[in-house]
Amino acid sequence: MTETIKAESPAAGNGKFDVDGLDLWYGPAQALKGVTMRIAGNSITALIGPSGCGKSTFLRVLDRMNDLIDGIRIEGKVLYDGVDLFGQVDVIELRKKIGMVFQKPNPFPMSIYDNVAYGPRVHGLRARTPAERRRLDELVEKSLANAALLDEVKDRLHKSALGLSGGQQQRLCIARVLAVEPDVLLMDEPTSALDPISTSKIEGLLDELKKSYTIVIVTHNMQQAGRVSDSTGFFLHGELVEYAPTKEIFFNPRDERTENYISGRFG
Amino acid sequence: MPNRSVAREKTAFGIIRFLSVFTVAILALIMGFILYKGLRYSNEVRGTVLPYEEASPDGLSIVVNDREGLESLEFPVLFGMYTDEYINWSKISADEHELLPVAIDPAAPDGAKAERLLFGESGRAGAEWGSSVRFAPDAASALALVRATPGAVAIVPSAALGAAGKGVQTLPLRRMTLAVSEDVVALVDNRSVEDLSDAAIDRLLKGSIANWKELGGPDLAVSILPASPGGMTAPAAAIAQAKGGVARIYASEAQAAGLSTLTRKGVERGWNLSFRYLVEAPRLSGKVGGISTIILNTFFMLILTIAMAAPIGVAAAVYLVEYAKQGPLVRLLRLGTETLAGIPSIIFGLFGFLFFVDILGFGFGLLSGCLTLTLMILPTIVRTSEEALKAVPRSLREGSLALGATKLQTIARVAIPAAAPGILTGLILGIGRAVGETAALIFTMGSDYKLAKGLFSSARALSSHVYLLFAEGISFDRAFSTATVLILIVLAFNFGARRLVGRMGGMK
Amino acid sequence: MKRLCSAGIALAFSLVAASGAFAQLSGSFTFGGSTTVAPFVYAAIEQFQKDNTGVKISYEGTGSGAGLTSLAAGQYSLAGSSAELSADQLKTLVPTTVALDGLTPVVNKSVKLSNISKANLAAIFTGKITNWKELGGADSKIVVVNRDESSGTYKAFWEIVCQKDYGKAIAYTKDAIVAKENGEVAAKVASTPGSIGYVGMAFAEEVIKAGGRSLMVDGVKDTIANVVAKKWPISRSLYLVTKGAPVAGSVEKAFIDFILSAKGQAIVKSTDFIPLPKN
Amino acid sequence: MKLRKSLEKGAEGLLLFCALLSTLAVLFITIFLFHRGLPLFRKVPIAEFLFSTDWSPTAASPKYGILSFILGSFYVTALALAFAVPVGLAVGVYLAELAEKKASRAIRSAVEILAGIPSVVYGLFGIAIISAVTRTLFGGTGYSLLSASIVLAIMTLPTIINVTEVSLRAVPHELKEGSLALGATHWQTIYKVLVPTARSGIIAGVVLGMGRAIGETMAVLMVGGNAPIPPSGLTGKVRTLTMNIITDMSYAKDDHLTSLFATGIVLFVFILTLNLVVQLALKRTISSVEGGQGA
Repeated sequence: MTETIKAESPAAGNGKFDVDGLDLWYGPAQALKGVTMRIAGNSITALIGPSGCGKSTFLRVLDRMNDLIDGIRIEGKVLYDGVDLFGQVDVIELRKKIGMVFQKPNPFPMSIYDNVAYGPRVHGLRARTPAERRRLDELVEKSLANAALLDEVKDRLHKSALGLSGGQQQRLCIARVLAVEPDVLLMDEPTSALDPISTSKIEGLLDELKKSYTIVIVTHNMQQAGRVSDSTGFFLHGELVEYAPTKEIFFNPRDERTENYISGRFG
Repeated sequence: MPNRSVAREKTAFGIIRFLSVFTVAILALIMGFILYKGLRYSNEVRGTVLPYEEASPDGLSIVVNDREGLESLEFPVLFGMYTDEYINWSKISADEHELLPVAIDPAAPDGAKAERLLFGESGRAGAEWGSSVRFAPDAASALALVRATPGAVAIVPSAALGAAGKGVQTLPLRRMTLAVSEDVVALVDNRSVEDLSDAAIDRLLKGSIANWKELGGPDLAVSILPASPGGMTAPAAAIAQAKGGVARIYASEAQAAGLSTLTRKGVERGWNLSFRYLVEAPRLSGKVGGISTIILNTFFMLILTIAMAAPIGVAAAVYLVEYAKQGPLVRLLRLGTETLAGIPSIIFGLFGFLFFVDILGFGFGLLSGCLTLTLMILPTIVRTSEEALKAVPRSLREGSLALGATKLQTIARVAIPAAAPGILTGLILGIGRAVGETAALIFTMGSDYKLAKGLFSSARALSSHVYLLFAEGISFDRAFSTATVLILIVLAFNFGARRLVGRMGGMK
Repeated sequence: MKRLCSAGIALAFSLVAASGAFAQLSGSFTFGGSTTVAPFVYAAIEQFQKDNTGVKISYEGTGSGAGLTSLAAGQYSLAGSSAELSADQLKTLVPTTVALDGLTPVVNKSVKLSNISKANLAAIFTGKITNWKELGGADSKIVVVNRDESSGTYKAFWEIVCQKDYGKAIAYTKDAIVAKENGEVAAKVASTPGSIGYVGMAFAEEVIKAGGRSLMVDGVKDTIANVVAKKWPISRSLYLVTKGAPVAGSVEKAFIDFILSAKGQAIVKSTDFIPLPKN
Repeated sequence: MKLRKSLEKGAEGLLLFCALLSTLAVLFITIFLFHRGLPLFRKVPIAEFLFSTDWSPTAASPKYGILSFILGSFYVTALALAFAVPVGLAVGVYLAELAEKKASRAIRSAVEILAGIPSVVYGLFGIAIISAVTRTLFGGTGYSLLSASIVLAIMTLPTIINVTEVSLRAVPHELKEGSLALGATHWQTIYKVLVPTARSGIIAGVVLGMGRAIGETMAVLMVGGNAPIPPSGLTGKVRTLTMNIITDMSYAKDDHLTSLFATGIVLFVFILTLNLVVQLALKRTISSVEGGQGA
């Protein structure tokens, strides 16, 4: 069954991520069971499914954020641009290329400017000379602009980021990721803590970002998945039940479980 | 039924409210008491001379180079100065200069007058000038000597002061005593006339007291002897011969005639804590001078202790929160920290004394003291820092790591800054404990009240100073004023910390 | 130029010679004896060694009796003693008084007595007399304030006051407030009705300030003058003893002279003993 | 990358070392204390040391019995807790349940300041005020078991108040609401639901205070009376283990000094035992709070 999905996945051939038979255990509990999927570049892939289905866990595998958790065990293969994620990979370099936005906005308790400049700084960008400083300023402004936040905050770049509204904070977190100039954006339910207006702003932003980034977004808001994504994967109990172009999943699901979920019978 | 439980609730809450207010009241009592004793002193004084000052006794003036806070001079002190009882001013005033008693040559008329002032009209009665007395040929040279020598005192004719009296200060003399005949002070059942308050002296001299029994003396009628015509004092011989006799007489005369004198008791009150006390260096174990060097030593101690304890404590907390995996190691580390926190300061004192002072050979000094204090406050800092780090949301760390920051970068740039208010609270708590510590410091940091010159130099901190001033009987008043300063510093730290943490919290 | 040079060399030589003459005293010496005098002897040795860098002195606190025996036997060249020498000892040994030591009994102001006999003082501190009534005072319990066992004052008071009646083995009453230092005695006596304690004479002043009183003993007042005149019963002279008169030019003589000097007497005072009268 | 890895490893090692320091210190303290104190038992049987009340270290034939001081420490601590626990509980309940914001802020600062007052200052206060008050009310010299206990009670109060408040606040809100919903009064809810639920936390706080009380030196030294005999009653003089150490420490020599370190060992063992009790009690609190949340 997974074979068919893989064969029919929209971006067969040159995926950004090629996942093959991924199993993951938290201690004795298995959270992912034989997930195999190919994620295409410069597209938006949505991962949906009920709470605890493993979609967030899967997303975190792609950034190796699960490394932080004690007692975790991973088997299977994940290739990023053809490179084995669990092989001789420098995690730091990897995370630089693969940015992640979390469910709840998590700005650092520092100024807006410092939040955005944080990534470049930890990667060694110094601002000692005026030229360097100007470069950092430009990078920060560009990132804020790309996250559609610049106009709202340009008068208070050096004020605490904690004074921003929830939606602004989340866009700040996106700007923070963009400032590292990544290749992939992973988003873990980025709008679930936000009001509808903020949500629509971020959704509009995703459309823009798609042009230059590969985006994987976890959501349990199916309308959102339908609105923004190119392809959608449906997770249930740690399994990838169905993975297809978004339209197909929503209008012509092949698996009964997918259909039940989408039509709201459970979850 | 519900009424009863409501009534019971009322009673219970009443008691609880009372006990809460009671706690605040205890604090108010302690603070009020210490502040009051710190700011005001009130001491009993006993002496033989009456509070009757003469600016120019027998036409003479007592001049000193600098009166150093002295208001007047009692005759026994003046007498002691000229008979070798004092070598310096430390027991007389807040001054440490060598004492130089200057007198005009007794062969000169002015000198003879001074000699009579000191040793009595009836001659010198066996008393000898002290060996340290410097004799000057005349008043002018005596004054010049006083002017030039700190710690000098001279007895010169008041008339000689005039222009030559510039640059010196005069002190009034108190030399009036109450002398009694020998039968008055005889011991009856190991008792004798008690020390008299000013009121009692007043009543005695007014004749309101008929029998010495009323004053704790023998059963003997009081007989007040009249003063010689034209004077205030009665002749010594008359007093000696009278039965139950008492009269005013100059101390010098009483002394020369070997008369017993009554003891006067009074109360002396004044301001205790002054600005000078804060800025002057202590002298003579803190009996005179201030506490400036001790305050500085205390700050050195705190800075050094925090400089050692803060990095170690925060690092330990970082390890426990960010690195350690649950298991026997962490349990051991926690057990160690908890145990260290429970060890009483006296044990720390013993250990510091054995290990730092003795075995490592650091001796009594700042370093030994601060190392001991570091161990003492380490658990506080570790625990509060741990709590603060744990309270930093995981999402912040993930946000940083997801940006490609290393673990160390994440800890240093995100976790620790975010936990800073909590960590700071821990540091302040630690400082609070260190600044109030005495038992551990006495055995490790030494008790030199001079400014510490280095890591190995013995240094006294405020809390030890409070204890030593009290225990060694240097001065209770000063123990209280130092305690006041200590408490104010502790309060300032508490208050400052709360402001600081509040402001940092406000940024969030 | 040359002449200047040679003049310089000559000057340097004379300086060396002078300093050599200055450092004549040298060698290692062992003194010993009374533990009472130890505090100021230690302090004095420290200063003396600073002034005479070639000299090394150690002082062993073995007690006055043992110290004098060792001195007579030649193990020490100088002994400290807080005890008077017997007529027998005086035949060969020469004591020099270097300091005085006086203790003052202090009482709370509620105690109306002004005088106490030395024997009664001993009876109080050994627990034989427990009520002021027995001494003609009010009917109130006597609260004894004693010093900590390890202090020299504790031993001195026993030796001077109690030993004559109660023997050498220290047997103070144990039902006593124990104060760690002179100041604590002062504070406790001043604040506790019916209490009696003893302090070094210098500390009586602080007791009085706090509202306590000092007692006459056997009708004598506690003045320094009375100590100096040997009238005060709870006092003693502290001696440095040599075998035969101290020899001029010897380290022993220099050390005794140092303690007798103004500087030495200041050290005596700083360790809370009474310096000798100046003359 | 390699450099960074080794840097991270080195940093971790350094952090581990810092974390180990506390444990090392405890170890060192234990070793040194025992090393210096144990030799006493070559001359004095342990049983005599622990169970004799005859303490005459400077007598011709010295006696080292510290039973009086063990008893002293025990009595003083027990009495201090008897005063401090009810008051501490009441104030803790007040802060957690009753006080309005203003009142609770005032009381909390007062408690904080009480905790910050140095013990020497408590001693001075004890000498001047507490000993005078107990002397007037109960007789005796004023330097007594009672005075020492009162001073200690004030000193341990902040610990007990803080822990009580924290433990009460940790009780899940639902429990309180559940009780109130059943028609219980606020007071019934407090003493039937909240306090029992927070019990082990409160006990841990009390034991913590007990540790402070046993280990306190300066303040009790100044008000305890310090006679080396078993306390004769509430108004009798008392010497605790800590007082015994500090009283003779400055001039003691030889066996006398060793006996002071041996006293330290006894004190140390008491404190360690108490600590273990706290740790166990705390563990139970945590699990009970977690269990409460589950319910």
